[in-house]
Amino acid sequence: MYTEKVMDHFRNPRNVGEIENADGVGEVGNAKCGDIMKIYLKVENGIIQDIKFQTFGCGAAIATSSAVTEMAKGKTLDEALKLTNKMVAEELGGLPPAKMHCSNLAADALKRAIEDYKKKHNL
Amino acid sequence: MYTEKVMDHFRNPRNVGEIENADGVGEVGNAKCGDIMKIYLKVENGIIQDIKFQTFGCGAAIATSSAVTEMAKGKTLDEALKLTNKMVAEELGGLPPAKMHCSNLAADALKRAIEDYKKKHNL
Amino acid sequence: MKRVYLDHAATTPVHPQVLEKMLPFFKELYGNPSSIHQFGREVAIEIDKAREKVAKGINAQFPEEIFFTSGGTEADNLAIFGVAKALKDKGKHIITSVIEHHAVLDACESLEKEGFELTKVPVDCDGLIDLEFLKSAVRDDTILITIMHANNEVGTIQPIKEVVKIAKEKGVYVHTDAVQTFGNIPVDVQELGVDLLTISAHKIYGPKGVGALYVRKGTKIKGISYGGGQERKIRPGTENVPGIIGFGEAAQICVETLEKTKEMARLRDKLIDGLLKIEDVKLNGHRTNRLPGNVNVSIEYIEGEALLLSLDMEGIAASSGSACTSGSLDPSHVLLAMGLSHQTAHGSLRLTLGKDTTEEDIDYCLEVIPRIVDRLRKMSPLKKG
Amino acid sequence: MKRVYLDHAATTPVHPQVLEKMLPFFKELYGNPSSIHQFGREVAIEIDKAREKVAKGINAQFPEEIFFTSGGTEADNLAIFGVAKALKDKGKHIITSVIEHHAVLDACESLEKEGFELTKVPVDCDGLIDLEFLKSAVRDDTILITIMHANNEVGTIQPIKEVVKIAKEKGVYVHTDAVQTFGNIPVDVQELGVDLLTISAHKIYGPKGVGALYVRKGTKIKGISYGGGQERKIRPGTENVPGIIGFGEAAQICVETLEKTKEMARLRDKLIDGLLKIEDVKLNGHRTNRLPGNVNVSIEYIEGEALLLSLDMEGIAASSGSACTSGSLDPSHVLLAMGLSHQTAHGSLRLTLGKDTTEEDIDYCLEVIPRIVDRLRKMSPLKKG
Ligand SMILES: Cc1ncc(COP(=O)(O)O)c(C=O)c1O
Ligand SMILES: Cc1ncc(COP(=O)(O)O)c(C=O)c1O
Ligand code: FES
Ligand code: FES
Repeated sequence: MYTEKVMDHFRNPRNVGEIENADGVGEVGNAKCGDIMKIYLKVENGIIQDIKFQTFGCGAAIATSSAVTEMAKGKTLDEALKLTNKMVAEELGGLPPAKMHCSNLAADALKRAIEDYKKKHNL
Repeated sequence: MYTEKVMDHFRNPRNVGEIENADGVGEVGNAKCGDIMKIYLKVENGIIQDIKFQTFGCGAAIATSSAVTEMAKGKTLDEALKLTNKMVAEELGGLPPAKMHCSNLAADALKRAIEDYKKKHNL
Repeated sequence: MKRVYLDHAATTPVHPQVLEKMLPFFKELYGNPSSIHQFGREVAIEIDKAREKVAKGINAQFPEEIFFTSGGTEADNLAIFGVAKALKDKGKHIITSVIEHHAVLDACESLEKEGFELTKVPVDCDGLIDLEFLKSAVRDDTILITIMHANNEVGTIQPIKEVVKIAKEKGVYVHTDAVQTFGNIPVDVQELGVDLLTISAHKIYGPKGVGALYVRKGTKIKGISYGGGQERKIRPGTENVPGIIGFGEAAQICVETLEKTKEMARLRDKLIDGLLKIEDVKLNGHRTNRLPGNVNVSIEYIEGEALLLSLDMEGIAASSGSACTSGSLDPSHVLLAMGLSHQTAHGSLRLTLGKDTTEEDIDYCLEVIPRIVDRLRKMSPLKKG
Repeated sequence: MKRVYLDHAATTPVHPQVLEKMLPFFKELYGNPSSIHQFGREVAIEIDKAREKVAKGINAQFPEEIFFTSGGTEADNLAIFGVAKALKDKGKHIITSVIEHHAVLDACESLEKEGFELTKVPVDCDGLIDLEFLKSAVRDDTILITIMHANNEVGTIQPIKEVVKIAKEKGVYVHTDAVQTFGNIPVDVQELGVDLLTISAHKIYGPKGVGALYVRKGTKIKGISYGGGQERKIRPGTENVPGIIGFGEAAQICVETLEKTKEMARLRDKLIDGLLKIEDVKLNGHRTNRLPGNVNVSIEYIEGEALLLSLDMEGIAASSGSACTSGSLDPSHVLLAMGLSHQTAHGSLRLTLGKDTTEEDIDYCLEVIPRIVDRLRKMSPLKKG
């Protein structure tokens, strides 16, 4: 069963969508279930100014996507890189055991987006 | 389930007991379940004047014992010898399939009793 | 909030008349039917009446052909393992289909591990089994063909009579899982010609925890569990008395009210037509040769569990073949077997109507679902919003 | 007519509070607990609560150690076949006793036919297992010892703690069938130390058709049937929801009211003492180390079924180990194993008290039974009347 926090993020997902001409884009697929998540970044002075996500996946996948974008927004890239799947799950008040793998999508997509930004900017 | 007739014979068994100095006695044991039946005869002019039984056995065994004594009473020995297990079961309105073997006791014990009488009287 | 239950293939509410009939068997008529005293006998008589009702419901010739179990799953297992056990010296080849319920499929696969050979008949894109394949698959050592009467996910009804025709030529037993058909379309063991047939009470407005296996007289089968002499030793254990009584009643009612499924089919078609108007939505299963209550569509670019949660928030109870809901890693084996891609199977939605589903319920769905699909597609990386 | 039910070891009436608790789960809370929508989730939560209550009732550490089944028979079969399946590569020797319920004994014997070795521990004249024999019987390839907590016919309580002590030295699993003890004497899996334990709802004023197997965390076991993911795949099939809810409630109540068994034991002793006053009547089972509700006597020269029918005519519901009632050709294997002759075993009478049995009921029995015994003995060829 999902926590109230998971359901809140599912019901009112933060930062849904796409950023045109994003500074960084990260996409991951969940090998386990075939779900997909994409994260878009707008970075200024090393700080995540804007962040958006698109997710094809279960309730937990959508909620963790939403949560991770909320957690990353306003952070420096290095701070954001420290966000782990576990932290996202904790932020949501936990996930059912069968759904722990879903939380992997979120932090991984964020990481990829940051890496993409760094690569583009030769950092 | 037993028929009403079986239950009637069980409730009010006819001809229970022993005849002292009986003219013929027959005893059979049911190999299947270990039950035992004994039949006593009083014979006059080749006719069964009195008949009694004792049974260590289930409801069906007691009811068939009772029924067979009732059927045999007043019959000639030769008529009585023609009584079969099947006739006894029919007289009782039938027996449950698992209880058909019980009816074997009755006619067999009667037969033995008549044979005993015949042997004693060299018939 | 409005609550619309459209998951009747998962389970149904108990019919009030069924519950009424069950009630005395908890506190008053509580005897053990195996006991020879009055408390037991009065119950044994009622169990026999229920057996007769179930037998009549599927047109079985003898009540003794009905063996009560704890549900459809156990009846399926009993049919497969019980026949395998009885006939293993005759042959060790079993035929099933790729779209069976796990109660059949996994049981067959476990026999495969024990040295039996298993052939799985494929299906076409509508979910219909390949009869030609079946015909070629039957061998001299085939002992059982088990093919479901209708599929629980996509609702496609299988040509069981044709299966039986093929089997009878070779003297092979046929078992069919009729859990989804009984009460929804006519289920007649004489007409179908099957040797074994599974039904389950909770799918026909009876109680959960009771089912039955029909075993045609003379069919060789062995019990697969051990204990007392109940169900003629084929299925030992103190009987679920209230459950069996309720099952008998439910079987009788569902056959008497079979007419109601016509209206169900009309509403089903309305729902299907309405859903197909949404862009990139496809029907799964056969368009006409399908259970009167079954709607199953694939909605591209969105994922089943998210869809179900969203529907649930609007009070609509539905189901999906999505991997995210199944606990397994792959989406529905049925949808994959019908040729759907992982992603399309992932976005499947099953709505199953019941006898009390109203036009209003369907209208509500047709109002809510397009809105939810739109919202979720806006979140999807697969589709530009 | 007065009706006195003294067959509580066969089954019990459902407690009113238990039925009350079950009722909403037929027509209102009818969702399938596997469904992810509201209808399903609200039921899943209640199933978990029931699991907790059952776990607490036997002092299990984790609710997940409880696996619901369709009854005691299935739980016994699951324990034996499930462990055998999981450990068959470790060893193929199983130990049981000669007085087990057929759900255990016949399951073990069927394994024997499949190549397992079986040792049956004998019992003494009180029905107590021979611990020394057991000690010598344990081997390196022994994988399971299954000995019942108390016997259903004669009520003798077994020294399970001693069994566990012997088993643990060799790292062997212990299963105990506690169907007759739960609710009648304390059943505490920590205190007993067993790895697996069977209970059944209908023996504790719960509904028929539901039982449970306790499996201590870490114990290796495999499911023996196939289907959905219910009960963590150890026992698939849609849950008997109302049954499980009722079981939870019954488990809680029976533990809370365990005190009542003291009065039961007093009435039991009164009944035993009264019956032993009849000539040629002997107690079967241990005089003190016995279930609080169990009375079992052998009445020489008369046969059990005839006795039961006669008692039934006077409204008394009882049971017997007579061959004539068992459907098999031999009288009770338990009584024979305790050294009774066929004939004596044949004339056994079991009266099992319940929580609502009154002094009046016992007095009635003590008035009726001597009269019936007298009448039947007058018919007996074995005893001069
Ligand atoms: C086709 C089919 N077979 C078997 C089953 C299992 O029945 P039950 O839930 O009664 O065990 C179901 C339902 O879950 C089903 O739809
Ligand atoms: C000791 C024992 N084990 C197992 C069982 C079987 O339980 P159930 O009737 O719930 O299948 C019984 C009762 O019949 C019993 O007394
Ligand atoms: S991301 Fe696929 S199950 Fe959650
Ligand atoms: S005579 Fe023994 S069972 Fe009837």
